[in-house]
Amino acid sequence: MAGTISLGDAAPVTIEIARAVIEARDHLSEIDGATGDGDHGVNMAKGFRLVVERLDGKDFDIREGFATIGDTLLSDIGGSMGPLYGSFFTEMADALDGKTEIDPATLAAMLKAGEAAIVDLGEAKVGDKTLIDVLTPSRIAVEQAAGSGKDLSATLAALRDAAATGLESTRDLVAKRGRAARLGERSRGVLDAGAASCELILRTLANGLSERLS
Amino acid sequence: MAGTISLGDAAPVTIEIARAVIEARDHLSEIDGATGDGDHGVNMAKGFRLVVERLDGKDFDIREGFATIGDTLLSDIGGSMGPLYGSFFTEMADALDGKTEIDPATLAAMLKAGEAAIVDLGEAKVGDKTLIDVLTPSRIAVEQAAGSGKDLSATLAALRDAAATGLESTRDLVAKRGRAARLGERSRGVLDAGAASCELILRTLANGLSERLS
Amino acid sequence: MNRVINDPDRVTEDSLAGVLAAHPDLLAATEHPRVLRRADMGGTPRVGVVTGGGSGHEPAFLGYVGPGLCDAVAIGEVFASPTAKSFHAAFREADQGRGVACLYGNYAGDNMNVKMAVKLAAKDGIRVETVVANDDCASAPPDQPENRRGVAGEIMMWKAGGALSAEGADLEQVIAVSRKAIDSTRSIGIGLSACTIPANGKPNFTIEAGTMEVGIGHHGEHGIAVLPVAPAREMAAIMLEKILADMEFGGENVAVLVSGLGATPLMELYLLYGHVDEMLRARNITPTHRFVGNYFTSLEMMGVSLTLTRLDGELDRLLRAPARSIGLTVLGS
Amino acid sequence: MNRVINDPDRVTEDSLAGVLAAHPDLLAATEHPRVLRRADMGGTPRVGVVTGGGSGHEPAFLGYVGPGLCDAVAIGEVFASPTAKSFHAAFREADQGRGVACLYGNYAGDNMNVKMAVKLAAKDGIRVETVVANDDCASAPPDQPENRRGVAGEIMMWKAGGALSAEGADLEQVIAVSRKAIDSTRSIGIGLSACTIPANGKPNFTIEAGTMEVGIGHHGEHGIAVLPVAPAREMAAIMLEKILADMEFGGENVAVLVSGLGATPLMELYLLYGHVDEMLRARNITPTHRFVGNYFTSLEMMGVSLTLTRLDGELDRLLRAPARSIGLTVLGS
Ligand SMILES: Nc1ncnc2c1ncn2[C@@H]1O[C@H](COP(=O)(O)OP(=O)(O)O)[C@@H](O)[C@H]1O
Ligand SMILES: Nc1ncnc2c1ncn2[C@@H]1O[C@H](COP(=O)(O)OP(=O)(O)O)[C@@H](O)[C@H]1O
Ligand SMILES: [Mg+2]
Ligand SMILES: [Mg+2]
Ligand SMILES: [Mg+2]
Ligand SMILES: [Mg+2]
Repeated sequence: MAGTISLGDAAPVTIEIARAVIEARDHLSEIDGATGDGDHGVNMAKGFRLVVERLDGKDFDIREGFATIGDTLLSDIGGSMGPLYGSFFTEMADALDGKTEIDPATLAAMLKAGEAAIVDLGEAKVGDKTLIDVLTPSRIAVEQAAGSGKDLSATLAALRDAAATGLESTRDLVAKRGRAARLGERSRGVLDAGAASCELILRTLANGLSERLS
Repeated sequence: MAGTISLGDAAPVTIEIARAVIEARDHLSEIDGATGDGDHGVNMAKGFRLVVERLDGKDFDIREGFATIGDTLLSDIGGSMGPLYGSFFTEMADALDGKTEIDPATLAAMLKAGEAAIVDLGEAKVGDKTLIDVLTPSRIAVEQAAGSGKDLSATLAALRDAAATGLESTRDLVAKRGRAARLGERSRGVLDAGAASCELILRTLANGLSERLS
Repeated sequence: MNRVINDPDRVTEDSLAGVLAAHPDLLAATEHPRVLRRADMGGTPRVGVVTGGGSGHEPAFLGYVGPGLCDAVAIGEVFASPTAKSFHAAFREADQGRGVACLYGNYAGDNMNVKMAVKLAAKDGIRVETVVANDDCASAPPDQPENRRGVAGEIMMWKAGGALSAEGADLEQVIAVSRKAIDSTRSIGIGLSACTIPANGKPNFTIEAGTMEVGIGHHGEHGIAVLPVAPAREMAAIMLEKILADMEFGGENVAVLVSGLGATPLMELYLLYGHVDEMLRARNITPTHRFVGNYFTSLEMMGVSLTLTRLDGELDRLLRAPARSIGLTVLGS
Repeated sequence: MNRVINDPDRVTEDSLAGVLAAHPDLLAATEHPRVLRRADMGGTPRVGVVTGGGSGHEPAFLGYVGPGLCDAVAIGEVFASPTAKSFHAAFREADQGRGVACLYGNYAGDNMNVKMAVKLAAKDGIRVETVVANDDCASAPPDQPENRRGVAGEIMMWKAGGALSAEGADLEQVIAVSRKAIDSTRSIGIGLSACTIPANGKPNFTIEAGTMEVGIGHHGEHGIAVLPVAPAREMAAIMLEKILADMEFGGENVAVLVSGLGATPLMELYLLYGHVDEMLRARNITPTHRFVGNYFTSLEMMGVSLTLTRLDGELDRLLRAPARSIGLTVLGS
């Protein structure tokens, strides 16, 4: 069926996400440098390099891949990103429990569970200039697409668009969370680092799944 | 008599020397920076500023002026320059004891006493790339001028020339004394800082006395 | 980048090896590579005192582990919170059956990781209570204490909490006095040059030559004002003004801590202290405990921080109590 | 120049005011503004121990005045020897009728000023003997010990001499053990960035980015080689190689001191120490005394120095003896 993709087929997307983050290391740190402490790319890349090492030569599906990302970030990466993205991937993996394939509804459930974990821990709201400004609209877009009967391809396109729009929305915001918060008005005018990594992760996920859909 | 100058008339030369050193502060430090630790001008200027303060509004002749320089450098300026130049000026002042005026022989005696004190303390020889490379040839030139019956004006000209030649001679030398010594061959090619200040002091002394001769 | 490192991504682990080699009498490794504990925990069971935070602030945090101070420390990457797993392991190392006081600084990452670690410890049956330091009065307005960061003032919290634990107090008491210590403490920093996280290889912020960032954060976070570099006398006045406006300090004794941020020469820290001391005495405030040095740094940042703690009899006693660690040794009196 | 100072020509005096305000229990002013002495000289008359040197190396030199270390210190301008008058005044402060050991570093200015001061003290009837430290084995070849400078190894000399004086030994003995300490000590530094004397306002030498000056002097004097910046592991090997080639260290115990030159983060000093420790043990040399920190600096220079002292039973005992000062506190054991 063209509207879904099996967990096994989706496995390489795990590695694609990891590689995308590792490649964006300096870029993400630079964005963080503008308003935070300039280590976002470093932290993220260190975590995802461990993920690549751990999955190397292993046989796994995307559920196990995401569980490994979650575990690795939670256990080995501190900062805010360890718990936030660690819980995010752990919850997305848990949402795949008992599933054999990803369809629009499953994707929506994954994002909803991941988002809930991040909000529970970090208590950020849309407009606080965090990764939530990417994640929440993306989750909503996927829910709406799934709810209105769009197929997986269209749903993934909606995810990609919402993430990009969400990222761009952080430019005009004043930071309310994290290290950037102390900047106040001076944080306006630049993107948020966590939002940038979140958009990258969601875009790579969307592209990776789309590619394997044909 | 046109060939001498009274100790009283020579008094302002004390201040002229001090001002010349203070003005050359950054220049002397820069030369020292090339081979030493870059503080020669700072140390010297600090000392001579104190001299100006101490002599301000006072009535003094050049013997008292030089004694004040000697005292101030010895008591308030450390480094190598405090003892070296301090003893130098103290001994020059002592050489004026009982004199009322400076003639070529007196000038020779002053420089001889001052040089002896510096050699006694610092044990530097001509060719070691120190202020001795200016002072010793200058003293010899003055002795020869005085010995061959030259008048004070010609003697001062000889002093000025010998000091300038001595300074220039340090450019091609390898430092054997002071901080620059550890540079070895790398100290060749630049002037020595102490030689530069010594030439400045002797030149200002020669010019100051010459001016007051007419 | 001219630095004393090997692989820039491994400075934290590489540095820990040296710490352990240098101080076997003071610090011991644990099963968790990012957790150190006191080499000798002492005889009688006490309330465990734990701290933790990112690397790059040395001697904080690991330099405040030792008798009379903390029992275990969780160590993060440079400028990043330790993991929940590390905090959890530190709780286990420190626990002696009387509960654990986790005394840490208010940063998003640390808050989340501590929160998760406390839950994990609860499953082990270890009771952990927390105090989160927020002494940096430049990091948020007075009505937003929850947004204020912990900086060098944490040392006062560790000293008070560690000393009370050594006296045999229970967890509630240790928590209460640690909270009192940090609530009685205000800090502010001035940054004069940026620092470079080795893994980044270049400074992640800039301070223009001739300007100073008043109220800079411990990771180079922007402060409350960028001003032309002022004489030390004025720097002292600016910092003191801000602290004294933030909290009542009336005629009592205080502890004063002047810490370099990394690159500022010690002679300049003393120079600044001289002005602070004079200005305090002019206001009838007596600095009875005086700390001047590199107590809480930010890699090789040029700059200085000032911390003031208002002392009552109890805090005064606890600050005087003996302590031994890399960062702070008090002989006791 | 982004620094914590007022008038750049007055940093030394301004800083001393802060030192005295911060440590009234440890240090006292004297009649001479550039001389400090121990606040409490102890009861029984001992041999006085004096040191002195330029400012900008803090905690050296004044940071090593205190019980078990030096009794008085003469303080010079930044990077310049104290005056003869200052050394003389320090001798008078330290003398308790049993003579004075002047333990200082081999620099032209210091030599001259000490020489003059010793003569002045002789006129007062005070006997002064001197030991001039020359532990910097990069500053001249082995056959020119008279041209070698004193650097961080001076701390070992002060510790040994101060401890023996505290034991009640006479002047000859204090001098002999101080000389033994420095003769058993070798140091070498690596510079990674220049420093700026405040009165100059700009660096007086340069170290290109990406290069390191091996064997740099404590005032930025050129070293023995300019090399591309190496990993810390190699820096440790280069420094150790040079020291071990200069003096026999066979299978004994040693004291190791890793000092930052000012701006190098403490975590990097520990990182380097880890390598040194490992390399020494691989050669059957055991580091029984380990010091890691900013013990002897050069303003805000980036870089590190390594000092090794070969220990016999006496030096080992003296290094263990209790001492208290700004720069070094030993609890005793
Ligand atoms: N409470 C929060 N909830 C969600 N995201 C947050 C929160 N606090 C911070 N962030 C995100 O974290 C990013 C910074 O991450 P990072 O630089 O890795 O950690 P740190 O701030 O500890 O240095 C910010 O750009 C922001 O998007
Ligand atoms: N032994 C010596 N005899 C004579 N002059 C010396 C001697 N040692 C050094 N000098 C002079 O001192 C100068 C450096 O002076 P200065 O920079 O003020 O002192 P320091 O070397 O202590 O920093 C050198 O350029 C040299 O001319
Ligand atoms: Mg960050
Ligand atoms: Mg010099
Ligand atoms: Mg961070
Ligand atoms: Mg000098």
